[in-house]
Amino acid sequence: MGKPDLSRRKFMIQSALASMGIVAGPAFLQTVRAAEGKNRPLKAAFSNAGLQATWCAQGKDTVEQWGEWLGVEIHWYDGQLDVAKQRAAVDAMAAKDWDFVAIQSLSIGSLVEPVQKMIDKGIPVIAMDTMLAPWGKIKQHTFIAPDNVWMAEQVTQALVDAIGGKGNIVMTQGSLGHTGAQGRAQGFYNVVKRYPDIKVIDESPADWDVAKVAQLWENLLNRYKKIDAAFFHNDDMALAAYHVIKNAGRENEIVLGGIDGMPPAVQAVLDGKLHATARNSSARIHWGALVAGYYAAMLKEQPGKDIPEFILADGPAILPPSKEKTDKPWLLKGYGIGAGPGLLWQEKHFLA
Amino acid sequence: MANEPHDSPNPSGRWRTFLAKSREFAPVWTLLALILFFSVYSDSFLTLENAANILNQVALLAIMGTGITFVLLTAQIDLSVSYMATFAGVVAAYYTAGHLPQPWPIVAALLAAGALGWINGVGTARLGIPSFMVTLAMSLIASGLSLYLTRGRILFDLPPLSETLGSGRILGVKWLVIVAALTLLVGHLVLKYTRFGRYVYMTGANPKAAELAGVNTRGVVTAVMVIGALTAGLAGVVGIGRLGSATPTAFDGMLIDAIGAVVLGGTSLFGGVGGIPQTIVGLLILGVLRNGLDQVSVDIYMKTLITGVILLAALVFNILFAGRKEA
Amino acid sequence: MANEPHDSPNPSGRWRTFLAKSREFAPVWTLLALILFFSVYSDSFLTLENAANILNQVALLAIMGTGITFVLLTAQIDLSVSYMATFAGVVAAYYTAGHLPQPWPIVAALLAAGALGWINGVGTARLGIPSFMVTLAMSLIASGLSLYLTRGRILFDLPPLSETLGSGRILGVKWLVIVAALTLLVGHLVLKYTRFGRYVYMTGANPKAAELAGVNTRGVVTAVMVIGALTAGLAGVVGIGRLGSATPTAFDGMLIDAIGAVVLGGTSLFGGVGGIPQTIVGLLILGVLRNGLDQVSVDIYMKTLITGVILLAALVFNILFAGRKEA
Amino acid sequence: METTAPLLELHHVAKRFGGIQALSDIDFDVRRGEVHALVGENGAGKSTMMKILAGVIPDYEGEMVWQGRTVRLKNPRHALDLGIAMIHQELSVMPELTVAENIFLGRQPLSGGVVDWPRIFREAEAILAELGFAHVNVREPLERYPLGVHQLTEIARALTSGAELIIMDEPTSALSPMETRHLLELTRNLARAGKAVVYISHFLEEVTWVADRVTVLRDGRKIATLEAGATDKQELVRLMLGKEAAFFEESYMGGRTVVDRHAASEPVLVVEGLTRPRTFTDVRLELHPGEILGLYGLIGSGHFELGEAVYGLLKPAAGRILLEGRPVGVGPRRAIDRGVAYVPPSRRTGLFLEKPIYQNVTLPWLAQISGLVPQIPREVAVTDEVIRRVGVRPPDPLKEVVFLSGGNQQKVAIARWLVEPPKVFVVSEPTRGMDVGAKEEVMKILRELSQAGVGVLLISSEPETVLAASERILVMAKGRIVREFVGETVTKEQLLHAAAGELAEAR
Ligand SMILES: Nc1ncnc2c1ncn2[C@@H]1O[C@H](COP(=O)(O)OP(=O)(O)OP(=O)(O)O)[C@@H](O)[C@H]1O
Ligand SMILES: Nc1ncnc2c1ncn2[C@@H]1O[C@H](COP(=O)(O)OP(=O)(O)OP(=O)(O)O)[C@@H](O)[C@H]1O
Ligand SMILES: [Mg+2]
Ligand SMILES: [Mg+2]
Repeated sequence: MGKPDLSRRKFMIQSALASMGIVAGPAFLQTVRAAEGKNRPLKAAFSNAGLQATWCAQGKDTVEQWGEWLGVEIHWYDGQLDVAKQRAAVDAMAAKDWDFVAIQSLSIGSLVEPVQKMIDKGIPVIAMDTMLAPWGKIKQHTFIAPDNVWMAEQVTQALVDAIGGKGNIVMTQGSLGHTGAQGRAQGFYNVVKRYPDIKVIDESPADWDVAKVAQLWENLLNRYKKIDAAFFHNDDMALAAYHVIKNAGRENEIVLGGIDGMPPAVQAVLDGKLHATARNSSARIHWGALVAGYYAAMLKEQPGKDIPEFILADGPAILPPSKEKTDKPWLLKGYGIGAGPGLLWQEKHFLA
Repeated sequence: MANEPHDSPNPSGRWRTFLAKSREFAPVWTLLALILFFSVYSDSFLTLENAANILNQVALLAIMGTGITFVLLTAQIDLSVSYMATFAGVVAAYYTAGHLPQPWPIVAALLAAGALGWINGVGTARLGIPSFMVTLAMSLIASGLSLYLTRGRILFDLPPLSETLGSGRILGVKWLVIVAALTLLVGHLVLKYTRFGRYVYMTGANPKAAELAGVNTRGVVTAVMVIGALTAGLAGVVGIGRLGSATPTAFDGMLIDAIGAVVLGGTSLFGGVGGIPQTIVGLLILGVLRNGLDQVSVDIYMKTLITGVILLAALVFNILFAGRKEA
Repeated sequence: MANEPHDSPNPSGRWRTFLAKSREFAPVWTLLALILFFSVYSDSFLTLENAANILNQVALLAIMGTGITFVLLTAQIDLSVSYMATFAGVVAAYYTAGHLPQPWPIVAALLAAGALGWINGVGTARLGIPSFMVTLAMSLIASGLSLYLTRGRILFDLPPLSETLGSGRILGVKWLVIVAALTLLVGHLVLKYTRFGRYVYMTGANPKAAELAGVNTRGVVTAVMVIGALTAGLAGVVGIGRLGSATPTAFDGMLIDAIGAVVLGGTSLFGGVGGIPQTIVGLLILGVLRNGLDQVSVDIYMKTLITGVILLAALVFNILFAGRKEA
Repeated sequence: METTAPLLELHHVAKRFGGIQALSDIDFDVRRGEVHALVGENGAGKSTMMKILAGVIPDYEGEMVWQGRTVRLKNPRHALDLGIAMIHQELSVMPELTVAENIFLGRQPLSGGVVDWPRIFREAEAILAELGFAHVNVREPLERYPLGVHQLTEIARALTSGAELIIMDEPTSALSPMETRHLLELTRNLARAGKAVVYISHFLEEVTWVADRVTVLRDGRKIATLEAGATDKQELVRLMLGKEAAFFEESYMGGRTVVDRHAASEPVLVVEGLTRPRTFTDVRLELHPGEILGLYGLIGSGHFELGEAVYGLLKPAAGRILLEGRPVGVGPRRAIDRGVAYVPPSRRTGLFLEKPIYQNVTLPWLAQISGLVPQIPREVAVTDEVIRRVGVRPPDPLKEVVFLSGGNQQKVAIARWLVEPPKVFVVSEPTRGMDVGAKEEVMKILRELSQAGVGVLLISSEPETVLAASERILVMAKGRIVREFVGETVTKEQLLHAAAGELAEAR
């Protein structure tokens, strides 16, 4: 990818700020420009759950692109999907000096000590996706995250609508100990409990493991002759299950929904394989963290004063284009077109 | 060990033979007991469809397990098999996405796995590094290569052959099951009816004596590590077809189950004892256990616990039939 | 094995002694080489602070590794240690949240781990089930219990003692490191300077001969499995203090590193050879390797790969010093 | 006699292990059609020399000539390919595999490219029948059979290998006299058929009977090569030891007079009606303090198992074992604490080869020697004393057992029980693999122990061993005690007769 020209870069920054709900006054822009001129690249450290996960990989690419645009040197500390390994990585991170750091914790509370050490050194620490510690236990700079409950509610609602409010539904969970999964389960229940004719027939966890999903779903297909809908805690699991379901020739019977809105899943929605996914914007959270860190480092934004303690990285459910034909498209969700293609474009350009 | 008294308390020849046989077949009784157990507790368990299901589910483990049987028979271990499977799957998908003509992506995948297996073998047999450590390092290398090739993404372009073998059917039977059965069969024939197979047993039973009998034990160990890697690679190539995608961690989690199934069947970690028939029984025990628990309704928070308890019960049951062995 | 020729090419006595010594200390040279390597490639590596960091990071592994050393010395294995650690941490937090007065939650955690270890021991030593399988089942049981107690939630109420030992300092040194050092020390003294320790080695070297010499080998194996579980429990109780919470999978991922560190140091999986000093070196090698790679800038997608390659290089390096052993 | 050129020659061969010069400047040759015996003390270097011939030790000094061509063997396969097969002193069998497969280790016959199992079983049965072991089921794992069968499979393996040169390193150490006799005849037949055999044994009778020539080694040097017909045992012993020596086999050659001097005293050990299926039936015996009771039987007659039962290793189905009037109970620990000591028939079973001698010796006595905390210097001092008493060479308590020669390993197994003299000493095959000098030393030790009041149960399948020290002799066959010799003169032939009835003949 070639270097974008200056005006485009400005556009990017502005749209970034706008979409984060921060009113960017001219004074701010002036300072930002001045900072650009300063020529000292910022040094930032990021840690994520594990690059084996598509969501994290997408975030890393985003941060690197935006870091290049903003002149921030990024150092990556991979958690390798293992609490102890992430702790060691963040311990190593804390032994160095940074302009700011951003961390997606694998497990709430497991990184408190090194994070506290960095905060004590005056380094702004931005939490991404998962809380670093229960509220109040740590003075992080801000927390940028999706709303798991809400995303799950949207997708579940879409599934329930699609099957007409009654039938057998399956929820395939992530790992039971994962707070994101717990939020998604909560959102699922919030919706289904309002429909007495919906029966939850299975809610086994598959630990985010696609091989386990295949196994579990072969068994479910055998055990239940009628499954109307299935909600998955992420898209990877939904797509793996789709494959098994299709092999069993039951893809028309079961309506599937996932969460994350990663490109393959969005494409699957467009192709009609999945009925819905929710945008859990990896790119958005990551560049959001980068920009927040940038402001903290360059303009000394103070936590709780200049920047709120929580920034929602919201995302709508991605549904297929409406089948209704109407000359009043403004009355339909997403103008009847569906958010998919637009989202794909944004993802390709590290925006969402 | 020599001259050790053997406790065969019964004098009658026929009864003794029966007992000895039933001891040898202890895992089979355990398997039957498990099947009985789940048949009582679930009405969807004992169906033809579910039997087919169980076979599908153990098929990948069976392919890997064939290689692992060879490895364990020589008293080595391979902790890298599941990561090799993932890696081979990634390679096959990566080159398919890169438009290498078929079937070269699959050939590349198997070659790549074989090459890593050869390094395992050289490290173990020539350099004398404990296979536990070489293959541990190799698991990092294979897993690292998967991550590096995919850069964390999921690959959806698969070789058509993988798709067919992983998801297709022929005459109503899954190709996957046929591939697994053939792999086991070839493994069995090699172990039982070729000199190489006998060398594998000899090397595991007493490496020093095998060497004195003229066996190139280093060569055998090297070959066995390559076989372990190749079957893992095959499992990966077929497995991506089953999952419909290649992810950078797709089969990583199968390691313990794959080795566990082989050991459960009765192949010793200390070499020389066991074989493919044993591995098949072990695979089925594990397959029935995992499948059965999906067929009964249990509190999801208790499922792992119950799996563990039933597995432990099965092991104890096994011993009741087999009689106590050396600790 | 007997009468095997040994290649000591050099006739001079002193030089031979030196060589022999350097062979025994091969892992130490490997460790030094790794330290040198990272010192050259990173300026933040060779600092006092980072040294302290490495010690912190291997402390939990060291506590578990002490027990694993006992287990491996008797030619057994314990695949449940890391799950036991998680379980003990969960128990301690669970009863703290349940307002059991201190220090009873910690006592309960250790007792619970010890009890599971005892089951491991009975299954292995009395019933003769391969320890690989018993402890595999036990890993599911321990893990299932953790999940069941927490119902998947994270527990934040920790015993104050856990918090102190896990995160506190005394005279600038982390309690965690002190606990680890003491565990290793006690382990070393027991292995080297008690009768029981000698029994552990002899049981691993030749169980039949040990039995003939009057050693209660079943008792030794049972005891060793309990020790493995207790140190794992201790690691869990201290570990939750380090992490600030107890999650139902907190330490599960440490299994391979914990066993790997012990084997890396030179303790044999086949029993009778090794000890705590070896384990310490193995722990440090692993700690330096993992930490060092966090200190140098590498393409993060290559990190796992590089870790594997350096580990493999270290193993080969080790062998160059130690001379080839039996495959 | 230079009818044929030597099949194999060694010129100036030397080998050292670390500080030990195991062989120096050896010249040696074997011809087709001869049995060439090799004798020497324990540790003289016999096995080392043969391992060089068999490709097991590839790094040595000097030259080896095979059929006129200089060769340097790389590994055992190389030797086998040339036509050199060896029966190893340390059994190299695979107990988990079937008897048949053990015989065809490494050269399983093929038919159509696959292993020909029927042929393996057929030929295995044939060769075992020829060796007088028709009752062995070749389809069973070897581990179900006693040590003698293990040794036999190795012999059968070498015999069927088609090799030109067959090396036998103490092939008869676990065989009974009849089996030995079979083997010796087979060996002669091999030579007659044009093969060459190198035969190592500590039984000089066997040597003089079977060999055409005898080479004597001492301290790694060749002392002499003699025509077997022109020498005798006395001369061989003198050459082996380098001095005239009391030669213990002589002490009973005319038969041994056994006298029961202890019948009046309270027995220290009483076995009453001991029965165990397939092992022994209604065994009764009494052992008195200060007595050496010989228990003779052919392999498989249950006498070794009786020893195990006394030590608490085997639980009888019926009957009692009383030590000083009380049951000994189960398990070695209790037996040791009550004053029972036990040496198993196979040294591999009882020793920790990779561990230093002192740890092997002191393991049963850790509590007594140093309490809860082992004190190594005291252990070493205690060990030093006992291994000197039995004459372990080299007498270095810190040396690992694996580096000792076979006979010296056996001495370590005995030395362990001299730390605290037991009340009852059960020794199975105490002199297996020992040279004549060492055998006499062990017998001396047993006699000394008995004079100090220890009751010794001397169990063996070698008549010489039983005759060498026993004051009373019991003979077991098929799990029963069939004969007691007391107060009479017993000969080897009588023992064999008693043990095997009409089968027995002097070899
Ligand atoms: N692998 C080895 N390492 C060190 N020393 C050895 C080794 N093998 C043999 N020796 C030593 O070499 C010498 C000769 O041993 P060897 O086994 O050849 O004796 P041997 O004549 O066969 O005795 P025996 O009659 O007891 O079997 C002994 O001193 C022995 O301790
Ligand atoms: N791996 C082996 N090692 C040694 N002997 C073997 C081995 N496998 C089979 N045998 C022996 O070969 C004999 C014939 O084997 P074969 O497999 O033809 O018959 P089998 O006893 O019916 O076995 P199976 O039913 O398992 O095929 C058996 O009696 C067995 O003892
Ligand atoms: Mg058959
Ligand atoms: Mg010898």
